[in-house]
Amino acid sequence: MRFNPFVLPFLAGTIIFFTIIIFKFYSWIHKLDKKQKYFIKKNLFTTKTLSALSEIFKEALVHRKIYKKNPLLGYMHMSLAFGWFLLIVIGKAESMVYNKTPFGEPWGGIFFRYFVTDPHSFSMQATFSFVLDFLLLIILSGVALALIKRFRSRLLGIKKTTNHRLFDKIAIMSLWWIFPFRLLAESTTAAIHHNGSFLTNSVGSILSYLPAGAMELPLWWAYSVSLFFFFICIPFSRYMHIPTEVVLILLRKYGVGAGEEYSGYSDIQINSCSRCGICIDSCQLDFTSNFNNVQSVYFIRDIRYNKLSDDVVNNCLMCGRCVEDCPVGLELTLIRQQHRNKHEIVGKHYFDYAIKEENHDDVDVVFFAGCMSHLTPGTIIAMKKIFNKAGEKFWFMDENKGLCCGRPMRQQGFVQQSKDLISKNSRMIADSKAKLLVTPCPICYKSFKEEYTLNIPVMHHSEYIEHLVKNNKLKLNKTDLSVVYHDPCELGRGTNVYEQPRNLLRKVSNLKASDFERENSLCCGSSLANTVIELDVQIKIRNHALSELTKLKPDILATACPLCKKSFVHGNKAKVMDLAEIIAENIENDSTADLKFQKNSVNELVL
Amino acid sequence: MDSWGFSIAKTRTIDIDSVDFKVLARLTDKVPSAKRCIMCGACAATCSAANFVDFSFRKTHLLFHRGQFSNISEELDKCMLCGKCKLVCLRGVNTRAIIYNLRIILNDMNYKRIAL
Amino acid sequence: MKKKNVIVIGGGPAGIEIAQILSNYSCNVTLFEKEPQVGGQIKRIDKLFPDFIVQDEMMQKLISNLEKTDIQIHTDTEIKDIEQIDNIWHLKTNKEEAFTADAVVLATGFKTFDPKYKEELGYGIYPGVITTLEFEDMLKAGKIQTSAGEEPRRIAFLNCVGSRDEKVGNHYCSRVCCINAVKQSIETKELLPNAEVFCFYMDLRMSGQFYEELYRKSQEKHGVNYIRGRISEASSTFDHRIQIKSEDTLAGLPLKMTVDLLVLMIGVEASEGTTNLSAKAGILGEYGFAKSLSLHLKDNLTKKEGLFLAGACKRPSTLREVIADARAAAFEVVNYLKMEING
Amino acid sequence: MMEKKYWKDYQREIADDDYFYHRSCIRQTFFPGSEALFLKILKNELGKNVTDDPNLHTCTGIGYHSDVVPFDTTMTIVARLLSQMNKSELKNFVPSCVTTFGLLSEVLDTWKHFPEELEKTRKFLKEATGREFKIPENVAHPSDIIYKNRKVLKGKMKYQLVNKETGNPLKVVEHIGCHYAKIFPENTTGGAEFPQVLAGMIEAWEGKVIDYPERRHCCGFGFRQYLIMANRGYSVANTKKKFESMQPYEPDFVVANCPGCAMFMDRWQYTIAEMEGITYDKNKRGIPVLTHEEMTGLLLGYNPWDLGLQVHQVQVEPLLDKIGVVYNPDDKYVGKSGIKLSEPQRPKNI
Repeated sequence: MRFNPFVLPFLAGTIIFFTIIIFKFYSWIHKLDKKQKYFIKKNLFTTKTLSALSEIFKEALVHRKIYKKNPLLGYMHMSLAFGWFLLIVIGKAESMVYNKTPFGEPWGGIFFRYFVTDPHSFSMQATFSFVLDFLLLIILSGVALALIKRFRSRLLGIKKTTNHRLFDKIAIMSLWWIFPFRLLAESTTAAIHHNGSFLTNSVGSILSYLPAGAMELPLWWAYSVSLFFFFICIPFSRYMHIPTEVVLILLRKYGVGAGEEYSGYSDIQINSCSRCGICIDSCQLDFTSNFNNVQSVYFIRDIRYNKLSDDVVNNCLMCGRCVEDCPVGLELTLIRQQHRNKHEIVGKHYFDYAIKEENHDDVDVVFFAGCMSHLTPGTIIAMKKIFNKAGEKFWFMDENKGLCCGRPMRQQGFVQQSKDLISKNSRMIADSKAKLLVTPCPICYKSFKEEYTLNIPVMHHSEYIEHLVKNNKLKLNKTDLSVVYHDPCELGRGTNVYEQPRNLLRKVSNLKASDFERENSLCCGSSLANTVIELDVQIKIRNHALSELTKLKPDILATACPLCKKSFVHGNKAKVMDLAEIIAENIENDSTADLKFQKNSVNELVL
Repeated sequence: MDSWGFSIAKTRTIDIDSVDFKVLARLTDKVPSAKRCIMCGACAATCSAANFVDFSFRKTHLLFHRGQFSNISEELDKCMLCGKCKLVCLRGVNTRAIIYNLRIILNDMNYKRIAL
Repeated sequence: MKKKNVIVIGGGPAGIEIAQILSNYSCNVTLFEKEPQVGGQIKRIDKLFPDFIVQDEMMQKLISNLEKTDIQIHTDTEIKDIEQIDNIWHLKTNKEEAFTADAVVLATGFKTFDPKYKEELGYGIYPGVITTLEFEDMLKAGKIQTSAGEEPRRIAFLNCVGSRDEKVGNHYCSRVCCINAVKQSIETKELLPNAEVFCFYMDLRMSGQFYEELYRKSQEKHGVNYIRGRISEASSTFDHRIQIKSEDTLAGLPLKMTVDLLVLMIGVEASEGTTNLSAKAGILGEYGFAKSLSLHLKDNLTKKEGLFLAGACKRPSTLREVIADARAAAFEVVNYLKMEING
Repeated sequence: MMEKKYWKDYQREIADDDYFYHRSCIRQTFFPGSEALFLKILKNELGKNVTDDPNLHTCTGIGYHSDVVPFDTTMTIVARLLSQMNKSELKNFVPSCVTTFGLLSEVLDTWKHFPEELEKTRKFLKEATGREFKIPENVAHPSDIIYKNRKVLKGKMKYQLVNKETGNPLKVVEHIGCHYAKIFPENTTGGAEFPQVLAGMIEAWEGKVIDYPERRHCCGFGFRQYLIMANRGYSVANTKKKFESMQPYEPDFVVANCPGCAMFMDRWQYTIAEMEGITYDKNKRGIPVLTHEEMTGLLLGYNPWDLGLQVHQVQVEPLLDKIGVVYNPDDKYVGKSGIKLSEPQRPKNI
């Protein structure tokens, strides 16, 4: 058993590290609810674990998602994660080949070079040390990039990096020193025994002018101590993300999902956040009105170190842009929603007022306009016209102002009261025996789709119109007007309806693409989810989005949400129309078109 | 003689002297735009809940500013938080945030919800 | 050609402006002012709405223009009698002097309503009840304080005192008090940041340019409270503060509070000079104001040839309107007397 | 700045002599001694000629103000009272009660502005009773008369409104009946805001008038309020508001010139004490309430028990001690015939 006291810090570090994370994982898994545990038991020994392992390889080691978004950043993460992983594995392999038994000293692989100083002690030693030196070089390049990112993040294409907590700082400092110390340690040994390879021998020859013998042991000590510090900091710093993400990928593969209530799974997600700060750049609150302490990275950090304040929880548009960009794929909006539900105030229930039940079994469609659409009557009139033109019999459920769909109430965390609204509306829809529910408002649409349990299909009006056009119940004529389409958050990222509106718009106009299409569409600023920002901030967000959307000077800015429409109209930089209005203006041989859909006359618009 | 057949009528007068302005400040700190409200009633007019039940956000908001906290949380429970009022407010008051914060503030002060 | 004689009655902003303009024309201008010095009612105002310009600097500009001219100015002289005999105007002063002129300009302005008629508000009875002009005096001195010399913790402004009020016969709105109340409330909060300020209004008439923005700023930046309700009674409390009783009509509940200062936004009425001289000259309009020939086209002329009106003697006006009106009146006088501009 | 005395702008003409006294329908039950005392003062102290005609009747005030009696009936009944006065060739009508005074002002003012109403009333009276009537020359309330002769009376007084031990003036809350001052302010001494009738007396007799915020607030009588039990809560609430407002000033006693005000401010203190355990005096007792005649009589040195002070709800002994009135506590419940009557069940804390 080759031993030297300098291995002790490393050993202590690993032992402490493993005990803490095992304890933490156990407590989280234990806190999972029954359904989630059942999923784990069911899928543990199935192919799912294999596909999880492949995803772990692709994501945890290669960081494919970051690579796709930002190659340089991706390489940095890959070099550090994958490089170090290989270093450990190959190091272990080398020590196994040398000891000819898999059960050598645990630290054997790590400090091999110190203990085996004879360069020819076994056959493949040269290739092993070459590979190890090569890996060390790759890792060192990663460390260099990490240093640049920390101080000149713009060079790596990131505007902002997260500011660190104490433990993060200690961990990152120790991480930066581990591999330089290994290089120096191995090189000094190589200077004495020439047991290194291309990298360590050459550095060793440089070091030979120095008293290599005296420096050797302290450097190995430094290497071991930096490993020690890094390992003990991991559980309390952002690097907890390394072990936890592995568990997260496994659980996700097993189908464990996060519900509305906070559970152990949420803890796992929170601890998988590496606080990389990518979500800061995508947050409009940051780059239009520099709110820089509410982004998901800080929100999750505040939860983890339980100093979460109301202003942070509530100051979020819940537009989902950061969820799209998060390399670890955390359900950030859902976690935020879980926290809003925590301090729910269950008020008295008032929505039980008697609304007369109506039977509409002769009707094809229930049309639910939603509260906001009552403030954009253009959309309602257009939809009525479309229904008539398509010969669809419909019941306008909330014609004289019905109940709210319940989603805005839920977003604020008043789950119980939102359930009242949901049950009330569901009963009315069910009683009406209609066959299809259509709504022009993405917020209601997402609510009907995810929070309601209706026995009839639900369609956003874009889907429904496309359905009508497909079954040529509605024929459209094309114009040459240029149109840019804005994806409402709840329609695009919320319920990923991206193509239907575009297909329709291509049929009636020539659709141009803005720089913020589909997933990374910009929020119009009027999101109901944020109860902290005031009108002035909303205007900044809207103006920024509007200037982006009108870069190509489209004749018409189209959207498919009453809230977005109202917000953009107030910005009066472009003629804004709802999808339904545009369609209603372009129905074939329709005499009643009142030519709203035309080039905007100059005085009407202040550009 | 204990039963008089009548009791001394409670005063309906708002006594500004007894209003705790620190509580009011708790709202305006969180929602500064609340101070801009001119009580025009556009919010109450467009309110979806007001179609079904006797609820005026304008009046409830005003009663808070006058320190009459007693059944405000009662009233605000009627709100569906749909946000129409915020959209039509011509003074840019963040009405929805007022409702949300009032429910929290009054809940902290545990104003018991009196049955109407 | 013989120089014409023009008499301007009233040395307020209107009188000063029209006299100074007419002096550039071929005429002798005589200006009469019953107070010891010119300047008129506006002199008591500290800063002007809506842009807080210092009144003294502003008026000094007008007065310095006047001093540059050779106009005879008779201060401390009040015109007692006015009469036209075959289109020559004969005027008698309180010092028994007589003057004649080819044209007379009435620029006798306004006076403020004496709140003693609203006894229930306790003006003159309780020291904490003061008028808007007395409050301006305090602003000029830069120190707002109660009669006992302490800093007031809570101040209430009451609009429409003596305006829009059947009981005192002034049915009209005096136009200037609402915006003045908003201005004074802001000035109060700037001098006393943690004082509580309440404005009681029936309607807040923010009709001028920047008025509404000022109102909004007073709410948002200074936290002034606005209560729609009419203070109907003020009485003194045990600790010599003022208890006011009102109703918050938007809450539909009676309201009372104790304040340290109750500032009455007193309305505008025709000054004695305006009423007497208009009556004597036969051009008396409603509420004692002078009546112009026609509101839109001949607002500076009167029924009597050679008698012109300038400024607030016709109706409550803001300073900006008064100066513009004086310039319009000057044009009418020049036209009437067919005068050329001096070489 | 010097406090302006606006009330001086409101002066009225009060008849000097030859009074035709019209007794009140409820004052005798609330304050039995007051009216007899007033007549005694007029005759013995001031040597005035006053007639106390037994054939008089109600002025219908309470009925009219409670919407029970139509205005025509009221005018005709008032006309009958006037005709009864004309019988004794007297022209100065002196209604004991403030509501009658207010009603008379209202009726006379109506006749002044609407002569046809006057003719109508003459016709009604003629048909009903065959009587004629003339408009009185002057209508004066007893408090006017005492106010007018306050200096003369001061000369005859044994005591003054001064605290015997401390020598400081007594702090007095005066409450003028609304029907006296507020209905026709120009027809009163001092107008509606600062009526001088009682204040004049108090200041003349060395007392100090308290100007508390709710000075002009209703005393809580309010015909329709207290008549119906359902409304009675409002009536008490008003009195409570008034006492809460005057409490910091620590008044020694309240004086009023109207049956309802004196009665209710006195009785409701007991009700408030019983219902809510609140009393408004420094040492947890009530604030005594006197009618203006009782106050005058006390200072003139009459025996308190002859004035009927023992009938008051709030015991008056503390006030008598302050003024220094000599009285025999044991005679409190001795009847006219000298026999000791049974003591009423007195409230424990008023």
